[in-house]
Amino acid sequence: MVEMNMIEALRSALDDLMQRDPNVLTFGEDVGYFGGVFRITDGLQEKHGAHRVFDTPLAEGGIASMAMGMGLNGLRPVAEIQFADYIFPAYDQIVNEIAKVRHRSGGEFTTPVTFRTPAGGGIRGGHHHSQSPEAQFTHTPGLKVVYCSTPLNAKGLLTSSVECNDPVIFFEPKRCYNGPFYGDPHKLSTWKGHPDADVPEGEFRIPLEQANVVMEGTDCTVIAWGTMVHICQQAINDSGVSCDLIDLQTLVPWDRDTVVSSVKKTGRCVIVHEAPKTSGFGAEMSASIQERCFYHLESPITRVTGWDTPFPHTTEWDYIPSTERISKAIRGTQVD
Amino acid sequence: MVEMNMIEALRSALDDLMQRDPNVLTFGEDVGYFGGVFRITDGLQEKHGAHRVFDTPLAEGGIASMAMGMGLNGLRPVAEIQFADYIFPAYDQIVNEIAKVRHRSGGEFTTPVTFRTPAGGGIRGGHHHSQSPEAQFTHTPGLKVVYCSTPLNAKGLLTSSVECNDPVIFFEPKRCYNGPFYGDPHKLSTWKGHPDADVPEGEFRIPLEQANVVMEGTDCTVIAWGTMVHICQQAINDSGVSCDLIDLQTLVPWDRDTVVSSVKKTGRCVIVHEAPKTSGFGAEMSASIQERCFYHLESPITRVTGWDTPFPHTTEWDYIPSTERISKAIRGTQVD
Amino acid sequence: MTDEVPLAAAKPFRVPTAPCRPGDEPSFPEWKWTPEDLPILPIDCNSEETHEHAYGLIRVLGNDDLAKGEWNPKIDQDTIKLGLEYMLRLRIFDDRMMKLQRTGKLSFYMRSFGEEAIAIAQTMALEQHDWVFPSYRQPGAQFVRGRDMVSMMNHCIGNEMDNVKGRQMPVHYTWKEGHFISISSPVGTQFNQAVGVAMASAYKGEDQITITWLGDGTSAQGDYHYGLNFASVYKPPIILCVVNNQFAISTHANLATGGPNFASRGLPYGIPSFRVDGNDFLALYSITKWARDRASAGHGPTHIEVYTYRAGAHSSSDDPSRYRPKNDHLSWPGGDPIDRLKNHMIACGFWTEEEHEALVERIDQEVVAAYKEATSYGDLANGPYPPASTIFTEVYETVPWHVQEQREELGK
Amino acid sequence: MTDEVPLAAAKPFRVPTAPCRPGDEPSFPEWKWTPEDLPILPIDCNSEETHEHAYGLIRVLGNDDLAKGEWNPKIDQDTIKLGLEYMLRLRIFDDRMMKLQRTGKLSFYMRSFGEEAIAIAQTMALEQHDWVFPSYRQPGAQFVRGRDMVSMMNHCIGNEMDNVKGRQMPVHYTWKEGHFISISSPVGTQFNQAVGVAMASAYKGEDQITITWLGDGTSAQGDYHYGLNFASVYKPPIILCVVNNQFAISTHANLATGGPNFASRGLPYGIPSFRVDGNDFLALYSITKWARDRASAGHGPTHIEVYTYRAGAHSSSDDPSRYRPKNDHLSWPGGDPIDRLKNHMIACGFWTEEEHEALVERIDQEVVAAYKEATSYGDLANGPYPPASTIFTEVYETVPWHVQEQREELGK
Ligand SMILES: Cc1ncc(C[n+]2csc(CCOP(=O)(O)OP(=O)(O)O)c2C)c(N)n1
Ligand SMILES: Cc1ncc(C[n+]2csc(CCOP(=O)(O)OP(=O)(O)O)c2C)c(N)n1
Ligand SMILES: [Mg+2]
Ligand SMILES: [Mg+2]
Repeated sequence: MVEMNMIEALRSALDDLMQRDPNVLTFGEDVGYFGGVFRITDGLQEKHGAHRVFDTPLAEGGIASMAMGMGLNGLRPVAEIQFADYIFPAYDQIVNEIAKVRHRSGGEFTTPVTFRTPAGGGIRGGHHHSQSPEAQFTHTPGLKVVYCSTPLNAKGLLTSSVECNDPVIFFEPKRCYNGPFYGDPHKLSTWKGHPDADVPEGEFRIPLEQANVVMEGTDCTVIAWGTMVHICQQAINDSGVSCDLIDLQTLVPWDRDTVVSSVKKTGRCVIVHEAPKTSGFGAEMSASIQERCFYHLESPITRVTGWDTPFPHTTEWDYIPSTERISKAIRGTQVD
Repeated sequence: MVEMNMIEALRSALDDLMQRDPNVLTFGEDVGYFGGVFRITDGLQEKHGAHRVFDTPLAEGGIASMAMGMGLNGLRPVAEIQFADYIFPAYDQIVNEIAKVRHRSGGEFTTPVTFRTPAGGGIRGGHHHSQSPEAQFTHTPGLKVVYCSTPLNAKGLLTSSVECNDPVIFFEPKRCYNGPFYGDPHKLSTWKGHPDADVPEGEFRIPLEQANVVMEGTDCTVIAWGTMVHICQQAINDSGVSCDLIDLQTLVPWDRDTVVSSVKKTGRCVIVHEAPKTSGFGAEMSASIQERCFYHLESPITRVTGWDTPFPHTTEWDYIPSTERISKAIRGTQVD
Repeated sequence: MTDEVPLAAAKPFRVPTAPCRPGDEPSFPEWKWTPEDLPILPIDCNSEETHEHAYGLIRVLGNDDLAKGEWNPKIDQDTIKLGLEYMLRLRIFDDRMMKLQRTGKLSFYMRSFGEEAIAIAQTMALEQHDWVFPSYRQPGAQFVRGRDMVSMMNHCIGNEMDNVKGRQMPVHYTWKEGHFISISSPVGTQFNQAVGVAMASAYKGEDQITITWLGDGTSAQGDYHYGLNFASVYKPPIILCVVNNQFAISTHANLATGGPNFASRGLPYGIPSFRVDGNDFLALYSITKWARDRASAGHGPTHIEVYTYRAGAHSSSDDPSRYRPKNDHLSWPGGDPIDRLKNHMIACGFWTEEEHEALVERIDQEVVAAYKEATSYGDLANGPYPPASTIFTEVYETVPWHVQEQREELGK
Repeated sequence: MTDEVPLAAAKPFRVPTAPCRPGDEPSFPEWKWTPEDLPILPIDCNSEETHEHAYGLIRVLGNDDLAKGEWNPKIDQDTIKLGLEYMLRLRIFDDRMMKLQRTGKLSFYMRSFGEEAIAIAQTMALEQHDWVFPSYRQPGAQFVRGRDMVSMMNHCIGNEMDNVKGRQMPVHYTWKEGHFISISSPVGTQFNQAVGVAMASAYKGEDQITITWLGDGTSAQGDYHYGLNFASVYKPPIILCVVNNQFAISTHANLATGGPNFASRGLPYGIPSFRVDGNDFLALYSITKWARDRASAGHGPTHIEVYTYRAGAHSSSDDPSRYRPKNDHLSWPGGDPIDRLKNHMIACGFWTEEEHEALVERIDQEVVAAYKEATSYGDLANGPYPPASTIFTEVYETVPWHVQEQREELGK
């Protein structure tokens, strides 16, 4: 075990994957010589060569379609989209092509592409460097959607994503690259000393489709992913309510058993995400949980989310779900 | 009043809008001389001239960005996307650009573009001529999302959409262009004699953000849009349960008062859509209704939807929600 | 600062029109190319050296039906006979499938009518293991690679024997064994995917090139630019073709671009670019063989505009009489690809009208036998279809719990 | 049919490299253009006539600092002085804003360093009411149109006086009164939007042209193709510019395309295409005025590659010492745009070092005064910010119920 921040953990996953499988390649804007604007691929070109780690033209649609073709022909490409906000020029290739090719070809062709992309707010990125577009991929059958939150699960989940024979959209909470974020922009912390910063060096997997129960409690189930996991941890402490905190990790297919049994136990549920509320993935979680746990629910399932507005710049701390809003919602589930 | 099918009603709306407002233009693939592959713009180029009704290059991303620019500079463009499945190359322009320009420019710039696009299945179109991608737009603040279901509301809603100063994604259920569809592919009907085929000739609006209560009942609220409205009508009759049937018409912003008061009255709710279940707009409706009506609910809110798979070709009748599945779900809400 | 803007002297923007509409007399005055026009080039040439090839037209079959010029591929008679047979087979197959469509046995169909030479000559110029990444107008490649007609028909019907399990519309063939990649409806998406396929072959060190096509209309998509540009940067072994049949459904190529032609688009990407007569089997074979040799030797991509004319309707859903003169294709100076090759063979003395008729007869019988067999496995009007359970499999490698729940809900 | 594929003789695909990296000596051997190279052209010329202009370089300021050649715009001294003042203002403004960024008063900044001439000369060559549709590297156009510096700074800070209400990152200016369209972060999206803007002007019969820019890196986006192609088809009054500053963050233009240059890209779209020295104020002015006259007379679009060198970091988040030699821009044969214009003015005898110093001094004081005023309205480190309620307004024309509910939930 070595202490790593999330950047190092992701790099370590890629390094390990490339070492073990010559069919793993990685590319994207500024990914090659420079090592990526967030430094994830730093040093990998020098180590694995320019044919395995390289820069691409600035065209996400081109990156995605090239990756798809490589996947069709036996490679296992890992494409970086520099910011999740810039994945939309690739949206057609991802939802109409990459997601559907296994089904439409009767299983003859598959393309195990992984898209890594930094998502979420908290770095004063404004409208177009802050979005969390996970829900826009969860509606597309054929894609798996993964969201890491710590160095440990960043490495473990990325390894499983790349090794998975289905295409995966892998979101990285950029606010947490250098440390967990507990909701107070004036108190930034690093990963130093955090239990989930201890990461195995070589081969290491965390299975997809499994949630991680971060905290255990009795009176409310809090479900989150990405940066929100840490903010929820703080908010649960602030609330004084005994909660299960579930880090969903894989959004599609999500971990039904862990979620349903927790909500049946607690009878209450709060779902938290950064993306806008309307049609966010919280809607799916709420609807599904309600369908499965209706007779166990003591109070309405509540969502605490980003607002149904574009992501603002100077006022971003009024946009991102705060510990106050979350703990208020948790306490709100306790009165009925 | 004149009897029109949905194609004629949409054409009539465009014709009327162009007659009244010189800033209304319409364009898209095959829209000009030919009048569109679904004939919606037939005759409009001849009548209004090639600078107002014209063909475009085959590039949805180009159509959307050109439309945005026209909207920024005072026009009111209506762009046709030939099939909703082909809107994804324009997704970046729609969700990152068109939706956000009012907010990001502090209100200085706006672009009142309307995208019309035929959606949904039932014409043996397979993976890529059958999708209902409405949910993928409902998650984007700044967009309004409208789905018509009859000639009458096609004309009324399209008129309001084009006149609206916000961008609108306007879905047309292509299965219903020539007649309502009650779920049996062997019994196709035309609009002849249908009460909602009587459409006013000139200026005619149905306000956005208002649902239409198609049937009134006491024991269950059924919510649908597009083709599903007609299938639900049949399914309700088959079920023998007294239902409110709500045609949502505008999905964002949806008609809270109509929906919430109905569910509070009936205590039960079934939501029906063609799109895949996971993160479909039914999830948002279910989550929102649960939040607002929790203490009135007698049984779980149920969703009847397309499967979480690509849309198949020969087996499409096993994909599209059938009257059997819907009436079973309605009856299912009655036992608790 | 004022918001008042003066009125322009200029006209509004231009809206191009098609050269002729129903009732007009079609004419093609720009056609004046001969097989002697263009020199052959070394396979390691650069894009500038292809300037005249991008603006001219590579032809081999002259107006006198003889093969000539530097691009004459000089292929043997058996190969030429085979080419003719494949083209005839495709045309007869198409006609039969249209009939099945009209009787409801298929939902939809698209013919290659007038464009049969393209995929067939080009695929014949490649190696068996090269990757073919087509649009819906290049099904003919499958005949070259030896696909069984019954299997193709089963797909078009979408019956129980369809290798893609009734999931796709007709003509969306998939055939991995033949190195023929699955056809997708959204136009143009294959173009840069094909670049990725070619890069993977190169990465693995395999002598395997990739060919892909898209249409004149489709060249307006971003994917066309991605394909040219990624190929321009990485120089993988690929042949990038634009089939300019001058129509995108009803939309004339004048509305696909305001530029002079499509071939020249490749030049500023530094990709050698050629325009070839799409109804000239030998010219197509020749330039494709050249491009394969180039790619295989490591000199990178080639861009080809295949200049032709869509002789038929866009698809079974289309009625071209609404937007273009009846039988306009009969005026196309490039003629018919099958007639031209046949006439060449007769002119060279290794083919006769009698042999031709006998061949047509034989293929017709084979096609009839094939469709009888295929429809015996089910047709769209009467079934049986693939079981409903095929909806749920192969969405993912294994069926996840939520899809499994839904399958159980359907209960079929 | 076999799945076995032979091994290739060829190498894998090519991965281009940058011409120099940290520690290397930068050199630019391809620079050998002079102001006498290229003839002026009639404004109704066609794209073929611009072939040499697309592959050459339009220059006006010679190595001896004198204006010469057919493209010399012969503008009056006052206009030139104004151009120098705007460029100096932009550079001093940028430097000041970088300092504010370093002290946390702004979140982020992007300079136009080395590229000041571009937006300024080009906007000066237009009419006041023409539409400017920039990327983040053309804020200079605002000085030409007379925007108040305090207002620009308020935006960059995102304070209460920001006209876009703190919603956007710094440098994402919006200024409708100045016909300056809102800058958006996703690169390239403006390119074909600008074509739509130009079409609307033409449709309304207004003598108003549109200019837009994107970068060498960004030219790889589909939007670049859409912009060129829609302009090619509809021929609206537009000027489409690619600013080739040879870098996209760390990525050298060798990875943006494998083609010979960017200007020539426009030729196969039938759009007259030019390459211009981006550090030569007079050359930029000249070609832009020419393109405006062309557009205004109804002859349609012009495509321009502006050839320059990114002198600074990509943005305040970037550290170019990791990927390119230190001070490489000092070796750029195009020099510095401000120095070149200043030297020209001195050489022509209507400017002196003393006047120059006095001007710098005056602007510096104005910029200092402006930033003091702007920060007095709040800065990012200390606030005040726009009220949180601004999150919820102008999402739609009116606030819908669900957004209103959320605003109430926030309770601010
Ligand atoms: C992205 C997308 N947009 C629209 C369509 C509908 N469509 C199918 S074929 C076609 C025309 C294609 O024309 P062209 O590229 O010239 O090919 P051709 O049919 O002539 O072979 C159109 C518009 C589609 N399939 N995909
Ligand atoms: C769609 C999109 N992808 C990625 C980015 C991140 N990004 C911002 S600027 C930039 C480089 C742009 O380079 P270029 O077009 O050459 O313009 P320059 O910065 O040199 O002026 C990148 C990759 C973005 N803003 N938008
Ligand atoms: Mg075509
Ligand atoms: Mg650049």
